[in-house]
Amino acid sequence: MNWFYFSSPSTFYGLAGRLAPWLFALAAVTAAWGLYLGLLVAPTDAQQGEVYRVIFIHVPTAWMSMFLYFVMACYCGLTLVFNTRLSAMMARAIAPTGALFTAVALWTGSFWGKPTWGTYWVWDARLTSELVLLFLYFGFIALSNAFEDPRRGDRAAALLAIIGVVNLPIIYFSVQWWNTLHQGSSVSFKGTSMHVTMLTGMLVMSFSAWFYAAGAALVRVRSIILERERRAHWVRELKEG
Amino acid sequence: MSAPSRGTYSGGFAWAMARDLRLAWRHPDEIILTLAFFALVASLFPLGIGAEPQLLARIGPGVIWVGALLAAFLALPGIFATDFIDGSLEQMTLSPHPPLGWAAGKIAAHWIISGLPLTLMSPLIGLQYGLTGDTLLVEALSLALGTPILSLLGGACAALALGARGGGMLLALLALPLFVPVLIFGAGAAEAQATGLAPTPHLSLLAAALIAALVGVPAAVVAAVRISVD
Amino acid sequence: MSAPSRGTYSGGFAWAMARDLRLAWRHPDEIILTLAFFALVASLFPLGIGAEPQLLARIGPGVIWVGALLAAFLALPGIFATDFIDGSLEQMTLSPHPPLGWAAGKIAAHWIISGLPLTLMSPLIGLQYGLTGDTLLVEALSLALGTPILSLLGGACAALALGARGGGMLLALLALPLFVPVLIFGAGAAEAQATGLAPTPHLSLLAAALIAALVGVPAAVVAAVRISVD
Amino acid sequence: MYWSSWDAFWAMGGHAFFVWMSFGALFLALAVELVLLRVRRNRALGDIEEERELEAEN
Amino acid sequence: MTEGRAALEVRDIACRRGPALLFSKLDFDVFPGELLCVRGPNGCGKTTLLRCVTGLTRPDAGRITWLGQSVPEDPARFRGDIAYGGHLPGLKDDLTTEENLEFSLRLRDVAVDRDAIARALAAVGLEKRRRLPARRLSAGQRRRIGLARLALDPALLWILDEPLTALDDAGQAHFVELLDRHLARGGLALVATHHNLLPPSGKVRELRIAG
Amino acid sequence: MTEGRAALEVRDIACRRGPALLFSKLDFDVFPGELLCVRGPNGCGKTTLLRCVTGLTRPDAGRITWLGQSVPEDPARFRGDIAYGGHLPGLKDDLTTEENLEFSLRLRDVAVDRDAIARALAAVGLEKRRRLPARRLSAGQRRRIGLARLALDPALLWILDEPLTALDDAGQAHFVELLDRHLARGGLALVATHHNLLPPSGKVRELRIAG
Ligand code: HEM
Ligand SMILES: Nc1ncnc2c1ncn2[C@@H]1O[C@H](COP(=O)(O)OP(=O)(O)OP(=O)(O)O)[C@@H](O)[C@H]1O
Ligand SMILES: Nc1ncnc2c1ncn2[C@@H]1O[C@H](COP(=O)(O)OP(=O)(O)OP(=O)(O)O)[C@@H](O)[C@H]1O
Ligand SMILES: [Mg+2]
Ligand SMILES: [Mg+2]
Repeated sequence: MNWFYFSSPSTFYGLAGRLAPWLFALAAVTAAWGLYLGLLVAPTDAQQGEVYRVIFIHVPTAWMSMFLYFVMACYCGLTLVFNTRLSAMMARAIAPTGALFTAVALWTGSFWGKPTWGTYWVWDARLTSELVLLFLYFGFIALSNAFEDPRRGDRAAALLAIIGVVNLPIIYFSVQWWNTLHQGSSVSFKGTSMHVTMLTGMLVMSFSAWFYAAGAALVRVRSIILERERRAHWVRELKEG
Repeated sequence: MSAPSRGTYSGGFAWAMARDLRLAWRHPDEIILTLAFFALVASLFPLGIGAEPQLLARIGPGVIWVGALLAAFLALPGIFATDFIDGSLEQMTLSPHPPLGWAAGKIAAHWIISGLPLTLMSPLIGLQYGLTGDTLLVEALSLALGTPILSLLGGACAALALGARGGGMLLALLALPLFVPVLIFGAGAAEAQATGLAPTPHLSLLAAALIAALVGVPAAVVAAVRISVD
Repeated sequence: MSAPSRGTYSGGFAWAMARDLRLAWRHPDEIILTLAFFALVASLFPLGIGAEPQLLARIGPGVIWVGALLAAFLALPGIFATDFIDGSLEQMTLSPHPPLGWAAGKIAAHWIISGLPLTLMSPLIGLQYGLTGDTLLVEALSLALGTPILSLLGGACAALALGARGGGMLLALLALPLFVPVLIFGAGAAEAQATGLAPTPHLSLLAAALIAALVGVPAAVVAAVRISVD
Repeated sequence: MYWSSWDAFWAMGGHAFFVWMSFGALFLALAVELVLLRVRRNRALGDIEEERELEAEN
Repeated sequence: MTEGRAALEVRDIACRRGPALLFSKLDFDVFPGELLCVRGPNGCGKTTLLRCVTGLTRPDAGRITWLGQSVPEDPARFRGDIAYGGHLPGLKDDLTTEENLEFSLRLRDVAVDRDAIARALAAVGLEKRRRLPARRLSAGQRRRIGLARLALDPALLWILDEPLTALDDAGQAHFVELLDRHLARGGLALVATHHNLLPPSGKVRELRIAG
Repeated sequence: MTEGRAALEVRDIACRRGPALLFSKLDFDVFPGELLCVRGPNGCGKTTLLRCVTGLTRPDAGRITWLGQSVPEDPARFRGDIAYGGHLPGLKDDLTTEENLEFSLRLRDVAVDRDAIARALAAVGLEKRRRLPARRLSAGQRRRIGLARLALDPALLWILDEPLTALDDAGQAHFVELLDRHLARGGLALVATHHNLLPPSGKVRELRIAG
């Protein structure tokens, strides 16, 4: 596959338009399957009772919040090093969805915390660093839109995103580094301590979140391309045809 | 006509230090203002939450750190924003001195003007909160290690926000989340000491972070300034 | 040539409101930034102090008030400073509209942009600190009464600090001590409620202070602007 | 199927509030995002139209 | 209108800055239909003089009379009659060209309709930049907003500091035309400038401040 | 010095701002001893062009060569050779006239002694304002600090935006004299201005940007 061919906004616009519906369809199918497993099939948790079912959205969204930030930072690296236009647009397209997943992870975590820990919020390292992640997303969005010249916003925000990557290991390892209320990793390479249905449900939901995020980012990047390339020839012809 | 200068790192560093310190010295009241702000924030708390001695001693280290952090934050526009508005930053980027030199010089000057006086003043505030001997010392030490990190990170954010709309608030959104880890370890050190634990793990983490920031951040600042003058 | 206009109070008020709200609306993200700053400051404390629920519920009202106060403070330069720098303030003082009108309009716009959203947002932060039902309500009420006072007093200080060196810090030194009484009564109200006492004395004191400020401060602002443009 | 009845399902063992607030928030958020995506796309297309008119004007 | 007698009378005005006495015992009148050019080398005090007349700066001594009435007695009336353009433009970078013009006229309590604004902007060549935030404008385009404002403001007395700065030849010609029309209608102008201003039909006098 | 061939070569430079194409496919050379005046109506893109040449703004297309070497290859060398004066003065209001001049020269890595500074300030008529903070200076006096800087900076290429703004006749004559000396020494100048610049001994060419 010729990457350079697709790294031009005009060709990528078409590619994204063709991919997005498929991604959304896959997201819907996997979501239906995952919710079926999680809500209808999986047995209850011995300690927590039924609240634990929040796990089927809490963990996928929490993972996604970090993963999307990582992907966004990679695009930002491309922006700074190669000065490519498309990578900056992709980073901008990912940020709102990343912020959304972060907010949902925080929200679901809080509503899980109330019955299990007895409080909506504690200031422990995991929760706090996740909150910082939300602010980093906000900062990225605000900074990228704070300039008259979008190219300048791209580069400034890219630098911020890269500086903020430091936060990712802090979120991930906070449960090990500090003594936290939040529970540690139960999914690891050594095997897991979970019921198989639960695990499958969680993984299926994670794939669903991934498909959704990819679809949403591609749809958004199409709008961004149109906004930016408003004056380009191919955009003009696009509408006329 | 003489051969053109190519500039030097040290030349840029010395230039920026000398100029920014001269500017600060022209109005020494600004340093006093930084300190006054610090003292004010620190005294707002007892007013806001009541003044039971145990409670105060308990929250003392944290409040001092938050106060120092906010004071350092408020001084941030002095690093680049004023130079951006009056056109000095343009002249700096067109200078033959490499940007790494003068950017580092400006950050160092910022620390001398804001972080250093805050550190020196912290024991006084600590006494007001009923902190004692060793805790005061650890608090000051943590500030001495932590405030340069604040200046460095803050400098990078200030450079990024140049020319952006949203001014102080945008800067807050960028800088404060990055300050958070520094705050946690800094306040943690004094608190550990106060509760009888060893503060060394926190302090060595701060020291490590300082070294990392010293190595990494100036380059980021230069990149940010480049983006901003464009 | 037509008869010269002598201007009106309402004309000046409407002009200033419309303009400043238009400017704010041009960048709605700035209001969001104010809120983000509020949330950030409120989150700094648990990080610095530690996160025991009782302690947090105890200091919650105070922290929320301090956060609101600092956020309102950071928005102060928007009232007069930017207009001073670009020459708009000169034009305003030379306008036929009497200064009392537009000065009041600018302060009202400032409150709508900063104080109002803070008030609306405060219950969310309160929840994070574990405050409950009635306390949240009283806290919001105290902010609704208190933040306009902050805007008024802050406006007067911002006008005084115009053109003075030291910028933000000087403003802090002027404004924050004036804010202190507001803080005490504001935080006191929610705290009284939390500890089972009646919040009404605090709230009625705040209301009285608000009325006094509404009557007295705008004239002071006008005097301060006159001094600054000279 | 794990549940004995739909009522039991909706009750979630007494934790209905917490579970459904979580799931509800997620789906609400996704719905809002999808709407915003649509709005943004329409606005982008509208802007292009406007631009073209402006250009025709000049 | 009080034709024949001076509308603006300035008597015995003096201003010192630090150790330097910029001017003192300065007397001058401006009559309807007349342009008074304030001239002198850099730093002689032209800007300071204009600001003293408007009331922005307090002179060390002096009396100013407007239409026969001492200004401090009724400053609001005087303010209603003057249009001041100083070194600072008074534009908001975030508002568009159009909005800037509209708000500056409303501040002067001048009733404006959108058409008049559009026409005035077209006359200074900004019709295509109507919707552009002022920060994007070039130095000369920013100044041209000021010209459009003068064209729409019925103020009797113009007090302008270096009005020709940054304007190209067409812009300068446009300003002279506006000025000429203003004077022909019986307006007054007090202008500090280093350029030569020769409105064809107006009376011009010079006030020289020694360096 | 590479006499005879162009020291500054600009090829095929283009810049668009929003929907407007300011200029494109612009080619020009500047030879040692030559002044290139950039001219055109307000808003045509003179400032933008100068900023593109210095590297402060990124053009949409174009190559710039300095003394036979592409600028992006060795930007430090180019920066060492140019003295830029833009719309913004780059003065610190809180530093004195003298300090401002001294720091701006040190930033250009020009070795300065106090006497030379005093003499340059005297030449622009600021000897009595040496110790005054720049915020107190008049518009023209601030500009004159820039003239003093040009007199002391050995930079080969001057890039100046509206250098005559706010200067009185004596100030303008002084600038022309400085420019003439610079050109006579083999210096180059790229100047955007609405004034007529006629340095007696230098070669002058014009670059016109359409409006
Ligand atoms: C607002 C509060 C919360 C936040 C911000 C939060 C954040 C996160 C994050 C970022 C992860 C993914 C990181 C990883 O996989 O190690 C995660 C995973 C997880 N969270 Fe939370 N969480 C919150 C509350 C809770 C609560 C209350 C519970 C349950 C009592 C919980 C249980 C879990 C579990 C079981 C995982 C999966 C861990 C694994 O298997 O790897 N979380 N959370
Ligand atoms: N504190 C002070 N001490 C000495 N001189 C001062 C002080 N403050 C201001 N000045 C001088 O007062 C004068 C103010 O001049 P003003 O700005 O009115 O000049 P101007 O005629 O408008 O000049 P330009 O043509 O340059 O605009 C300047 O010469 C300035 O140096
Ligand atoms: N986003 C934008 N959309 C449309 N036009 C723009 C935009 N940004 C800048 N411009 C235009 O670009 C031009 C920039 O011109 P520049 O400042 O280089 O002009 P100049 O030749 O220096 O003018 P002057 O003689 O007034 O100093 C202006 O005409 C401005 O209106
Ligand atoms: Mg002047
Ligand atoms: Mg220009």
